[in-house]
Amino acid sequence: MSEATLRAEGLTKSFPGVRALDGVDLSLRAGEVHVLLGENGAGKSTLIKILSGAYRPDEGRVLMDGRPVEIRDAGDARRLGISTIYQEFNLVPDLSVAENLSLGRLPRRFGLVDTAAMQRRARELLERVDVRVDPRTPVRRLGIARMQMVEIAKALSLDARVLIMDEPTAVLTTGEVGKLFAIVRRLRDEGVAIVFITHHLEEIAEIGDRVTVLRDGRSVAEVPAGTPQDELVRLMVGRPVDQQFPRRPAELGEPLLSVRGLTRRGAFDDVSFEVRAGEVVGLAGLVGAGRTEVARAVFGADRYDAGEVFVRGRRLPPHDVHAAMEAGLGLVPEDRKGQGLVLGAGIGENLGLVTLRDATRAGFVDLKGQRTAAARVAEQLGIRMTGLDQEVRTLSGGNQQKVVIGKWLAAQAGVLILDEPTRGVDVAAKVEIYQLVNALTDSGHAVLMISSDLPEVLGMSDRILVMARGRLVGELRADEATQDGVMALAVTDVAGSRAE
Amino acid sequence: GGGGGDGLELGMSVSTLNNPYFVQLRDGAQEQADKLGATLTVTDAQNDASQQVNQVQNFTSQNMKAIILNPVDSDAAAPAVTAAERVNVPVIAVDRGVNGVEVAQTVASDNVAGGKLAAQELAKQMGEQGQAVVLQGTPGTSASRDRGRGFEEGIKAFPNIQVVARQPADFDRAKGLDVMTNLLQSHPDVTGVFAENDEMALGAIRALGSRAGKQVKVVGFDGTPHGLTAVKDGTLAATIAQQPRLLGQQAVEAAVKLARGEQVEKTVAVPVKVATKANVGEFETS
Amino acid sequence: MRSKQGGTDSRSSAWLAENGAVAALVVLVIALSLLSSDFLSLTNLLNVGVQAAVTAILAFGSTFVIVTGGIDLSVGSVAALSAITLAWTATEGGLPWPAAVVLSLATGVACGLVNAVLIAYGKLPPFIATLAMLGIARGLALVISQGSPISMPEAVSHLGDTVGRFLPIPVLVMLVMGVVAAIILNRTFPGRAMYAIGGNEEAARLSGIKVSRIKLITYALSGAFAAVAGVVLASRLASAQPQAAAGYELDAIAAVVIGGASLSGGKGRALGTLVGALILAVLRNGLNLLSVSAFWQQVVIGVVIALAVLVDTLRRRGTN
Amino acid sequence: MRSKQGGTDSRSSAWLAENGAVAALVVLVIALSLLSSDFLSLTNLLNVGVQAAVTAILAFGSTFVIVTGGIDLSVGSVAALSAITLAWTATEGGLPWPAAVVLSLATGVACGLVNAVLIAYGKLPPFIATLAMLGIARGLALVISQGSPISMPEAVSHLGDTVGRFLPIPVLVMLVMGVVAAIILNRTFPGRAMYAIGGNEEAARLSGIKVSRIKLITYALSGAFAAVAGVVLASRLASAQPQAAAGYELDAIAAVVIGGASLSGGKGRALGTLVGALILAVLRNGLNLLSVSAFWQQVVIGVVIALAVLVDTLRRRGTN
Ligand SMILES: Nc1ncnc2c1ncn2[C@@H]1O[C@H](COP(=O)(O)OP(=O)(O)OP(=O)(O)O)[C@@H](O)[C@H]1O
Ligand SMILES: Nc1ncnc2c1ncn2[C@@H]1O[C@H](COP(=O)(O)OP(=O)(O)OP(=O)(O)O)[C@@H](O)[C@H]1O
Ligand SMILES: [Mg+2]
Ligand SMILES: [Mg+2]
Repeated sequence: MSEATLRAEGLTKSFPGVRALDGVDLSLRAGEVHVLLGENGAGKSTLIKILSGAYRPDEGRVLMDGRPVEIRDAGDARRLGISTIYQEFNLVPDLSVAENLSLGRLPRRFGLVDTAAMQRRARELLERVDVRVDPRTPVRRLGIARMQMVEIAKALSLDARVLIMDEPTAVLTTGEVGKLFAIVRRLRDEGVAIVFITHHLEEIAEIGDRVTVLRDGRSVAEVPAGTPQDELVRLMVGRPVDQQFPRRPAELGEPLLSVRGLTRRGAFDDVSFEVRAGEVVGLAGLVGAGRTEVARAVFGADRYDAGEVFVRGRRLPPHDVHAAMEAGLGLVPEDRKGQGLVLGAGIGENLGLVTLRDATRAGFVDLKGQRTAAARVAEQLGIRMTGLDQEVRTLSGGNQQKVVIGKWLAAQAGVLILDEPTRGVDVAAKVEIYQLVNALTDSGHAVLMISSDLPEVLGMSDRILVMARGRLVGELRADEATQDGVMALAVTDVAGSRAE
Repeated sequence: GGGGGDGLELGMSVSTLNNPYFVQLRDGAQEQADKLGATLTVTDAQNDASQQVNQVQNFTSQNMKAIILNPVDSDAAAPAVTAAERVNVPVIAVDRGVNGVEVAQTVASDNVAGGKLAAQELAKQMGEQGQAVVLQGTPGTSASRDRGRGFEEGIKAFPNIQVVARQPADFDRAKGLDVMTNLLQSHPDVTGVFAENDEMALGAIRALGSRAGKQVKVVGFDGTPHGLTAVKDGTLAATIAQQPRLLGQQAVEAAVKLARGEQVEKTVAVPVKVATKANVGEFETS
Repeated sequence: MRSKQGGTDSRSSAWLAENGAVAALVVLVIALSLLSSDFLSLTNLLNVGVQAAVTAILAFGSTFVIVTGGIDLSVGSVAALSAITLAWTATEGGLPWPAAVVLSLATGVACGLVNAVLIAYGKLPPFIATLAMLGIARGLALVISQGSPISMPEAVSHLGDTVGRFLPIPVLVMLVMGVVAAIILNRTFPGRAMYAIGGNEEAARLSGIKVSRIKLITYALSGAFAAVAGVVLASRLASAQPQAAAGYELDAIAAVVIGGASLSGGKGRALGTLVGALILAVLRNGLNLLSVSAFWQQVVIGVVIALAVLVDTLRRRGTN
Repeated sequence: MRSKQGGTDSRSSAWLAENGAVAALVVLVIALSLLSSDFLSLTNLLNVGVQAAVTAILAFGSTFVIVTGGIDLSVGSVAALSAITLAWTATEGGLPWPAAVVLSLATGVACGLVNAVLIAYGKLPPFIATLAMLGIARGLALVISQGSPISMPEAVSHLGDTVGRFLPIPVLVMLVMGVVAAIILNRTFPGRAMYAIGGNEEAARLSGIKVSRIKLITYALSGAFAAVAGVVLASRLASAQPQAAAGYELDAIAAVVIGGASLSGGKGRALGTLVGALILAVLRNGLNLLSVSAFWQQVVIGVVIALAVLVDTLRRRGTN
């Protein structure tokens, strides 16, 4: 193949207490999809942030078309034709979709912003990624999946020569992933060089050409995308991981959580289900099916118009998180930055948040006990950190996710609702989390798991509920469920069930 | 009503009520209005010249028959007066004059003259020699300017008195205490203090402790009740009493006359007096 | 919930929802015209306009800053310094008045730029940087003026007059500055960038917005608006005062927040700010007309401000 | 980079990094002791302590609020109202002084609770709710006192004295309140919850923290601390003044922010706040000792505050 479009040589980057990158090389050709693979905290995001001008490297250089270039900020990257989708959303919540799509490059006429042109451009872009949303909607109102699609559309709008995507599929369901891959293939065929980061190994063979594996901030291998998954995992983790879904069905007991006729107009309608002790119930559906809304309403985070929630037969007052927690409910929210973490606080602090109340005697918090518990959870989940006092903000995405899950593990909730629990988590840690789910059900707890990762839902659930347009449209037993079966239900058109 | 001011509506804009002196000014005016049977509306400009202009404008909208203005600032009050006189509402300036336009009457005691008196009294009590410090009011306010100027002019006559420090304490008792405490560190030998109002003087006295009135003489300004009490107790050497109640009374009297179309004097000077332990009984302390 | 029918109806209600303070203003005006017969006259309403002008102009400038998630405590002092600069250069300095006006605006802009440099490059919290400037500008105003008011040049003083028989120039200036602020915020690149920075500074930076440069523009605009406010104030008083506009920063910020902005940034509109400033002015005017006793006025103002914003937030919660 | 060797060294430097304002304070103290021979005496340093006390106590209370991401503009007014309440009930009301003290603290707490109810349940922005309270409390103080100072009961006035020959009670009270604030912030459930709320209110709520209840506690504490500050101030003056502590809210907030807190919440420590308050007091004391002219003082204070925080942020950037 031809000369590399972009080459990174010997990139090194340190943060206080950690060397995130240690002499990493990467070469990227026009017309290829280059997959970056590595455990959580291996340095993938740091690498691409250097390429996009968000960070400056301590050492090393970047060449484009064989010439060294300086990428000091996002503007430089853009001029060089490098466009980036970051792992964390970079959208302004209160601005409209259209404006976010043109952020930093608003079309102007006579010095003033040309709103009409901006809307037109937004419509075209949204069309390209096949997302139906009014460009005037504030981004805040979109669900996480559609925000991701807006991010993708924004990156495409640059017509870049190099397109970098940091875990774009982490929050997408199968349908969107398909759309995205079609776009990626088209761009690749047009000669765009693409960097693609994912923790879904099956996607690598489907979309990738070459794979660079990072471990502990070093590039340890460059292999073709066809490399068997077991081999990729070994390269990445340094040891083989049995990545079968290790669901170990437990003995079923009493219904712990029952939801009856739960309704919120415009979001979900007449949702009823039960989760029994020892059971893992999966909740599947397309993006925007209303799963997150149902979960939040059950947990008392949001209001609902009608219906009832019972835990161990006792009715929960609506819209009261504290009461729900007292009754034994727990929720790992889908939006870790917005709802799950205190980003400016330490890891220990975050891990102890849910148990803070219980660790209080006569008003005083047992800080030592809190720290010991936090250290244990961090160890169990393999959180990669410099210490319990490291700010969560500075953790890698996957490690942040582990903290969100970890704080609920420490709380020992009777019924744990997991909303996209393994989003951005590497294969080895996923298996850890599945084992923890097994341990929970073994000891008589129950789990309600929402996931857009169909194999995960199929692999880990005892029973699968499918939602479409705010309604429960079907229920499948684990042994009878297939991907096609779930998808067929998920696209059911429940006429008029949702005000649009 | 005995004075024949029945039902007359009068407006009064006071520069600030965050200061006992002006509270007394208002009280004097209110008493007189009650006595004459006039209705007096008092507003507080909170030491803000433009808010005062607003208040005068609002009085004219209310068809007040006369307006008593206690200017925040003599220069900045002119537009307010112009606005009132355009609709033929007479304006009486009280405590401070108005520069640049003519008002129907100015009832004032002279701050500059008061400052001079303060210098003379302080010098006398200090035995015409030694070190003195000045506690200044809020920088840039006319009261601070005029009293300070009068004091400087007055103190020049005493070559053996040295003013070793001038520091602002914003007319505030707590700040007077802190600033005086600090000045005593760098100037332990001061024997005289001039404070541009009684509040700061009372703060300075707290700072001086037992030395106040004995080794160190403090002269204040305003003659507020607490100031006069301190004079009686001997901790405050003297205060320049301005008789704020009298100022208020005079102003209302003139306002009622003007509202009834009678003529009044252009200026009424309410004398400033030095209140010392010897004569403090002459001043009302309530 | 959004519905597709009822275009105008839902539009006007959406408009109200976004400019909620309007409702509070309307209630206040109705209440006052019932309580005081003097309130609803043309002259009085124009007075209210004039009395709102200085706060409103300062508040327009503060709107830029608050939209970016910052705060500007120095606006009152900068207004005083700019006015003193004008008066001093025109009288003592002997400059022709147009040059003095330009110099006065330049002073405001310079103060804003110093704020911005401290914030954008020195990484000072805006609260501290502008608190420092609050002292510095006020001090310089005192130093230049030696603590005494300075007469404004005749020509500039006419800014305090009326055009024709009625229309007070301060009201005109306020409206013009409001339109300028609205256009900058809604239609220009720096304006939109301010919203982006206030909403998510990191996203703005990664989208190629030069955050530091936009902050320079933001605080410079705030300084320029403060200078205009200072000149209008001094013109009304025919004299530039070193102590002018002391404490106005809180009023300006209050007007912006009453107008619907959030101190955490990303929200705020010029129209809302105008309404906020009018609410404050109407309130003070009304209390004067009703002859509320001086000591009670502060209490009543506090209660009414709280109620006005409360009405707004409760109504908003009702619709959502 | 942090290294594993050099335990004490890296610990003390980490401590400095977290309490950066200490460095600024040290520089200031050294500079002043070089400039003025009177500065570094025991009496003068105790004076500085006394002069810092009121601001520091107010600022401790504001620390709670700022940690939750709020702001409390009413502390100065609440301090005045509480002191007036004490003096008035003890003199006019004829209450025994201990009862008057309790009533005064209750007044502070009540003001704080009103703030909190408006903020937590009325969803008012803290800026507006506490701005309203700023006016209301000041107005009530004026109404109760009829605008004139009221003498403090003799017994309470001793709070302004010294214990033994040297130690001023205001300094003692300041230290005690500081320790109380530090313990609440670091070791109690409400304190830890304040940090969580300031860091991410939604995450705190979803972790089962009753956000509204914690806010009630937060603002009530701020009110209680303001009441203590008001009583200390009035004791020093032997008289409660309706206009006391006007404008102190900005000083209090400045002390908190200089001490390393962020107005966006989630950060702040009692020790930092103490250092911030000391910086302000040292600065004012030094300017008096150096006899800086009145007009220049504000300029110098502004410049030094900016420099102090600048030194801190630049140093912090250096280490990262
Ligand atoms: N701003 C920062 N300050 C300190 N440490 C940081 C910072 N950013 C990243 N790190 C550290 O650098 C390391 C690499 O992080 P990076 O985000 O590149 O990982 P990643 O490979 O993208 O992981 P993931 O799969 O979880 O997204 C991690 O240990 C992380 O904690
Ligand atoms: N077609 C739609 N029209 C209007 N609003 C929608 C639509 N689809 C989703 N939403 C809104 O988007 C948000 C929910 O999106 P979200 O994608 O989080 O739902 P979900 O069922 O939890 O899906 P997922 O868990 O896959 O993200 C809600 O605010 C919902 O009202
Ligand atoms: Mg990453
Ligand atoms: Mg969801």
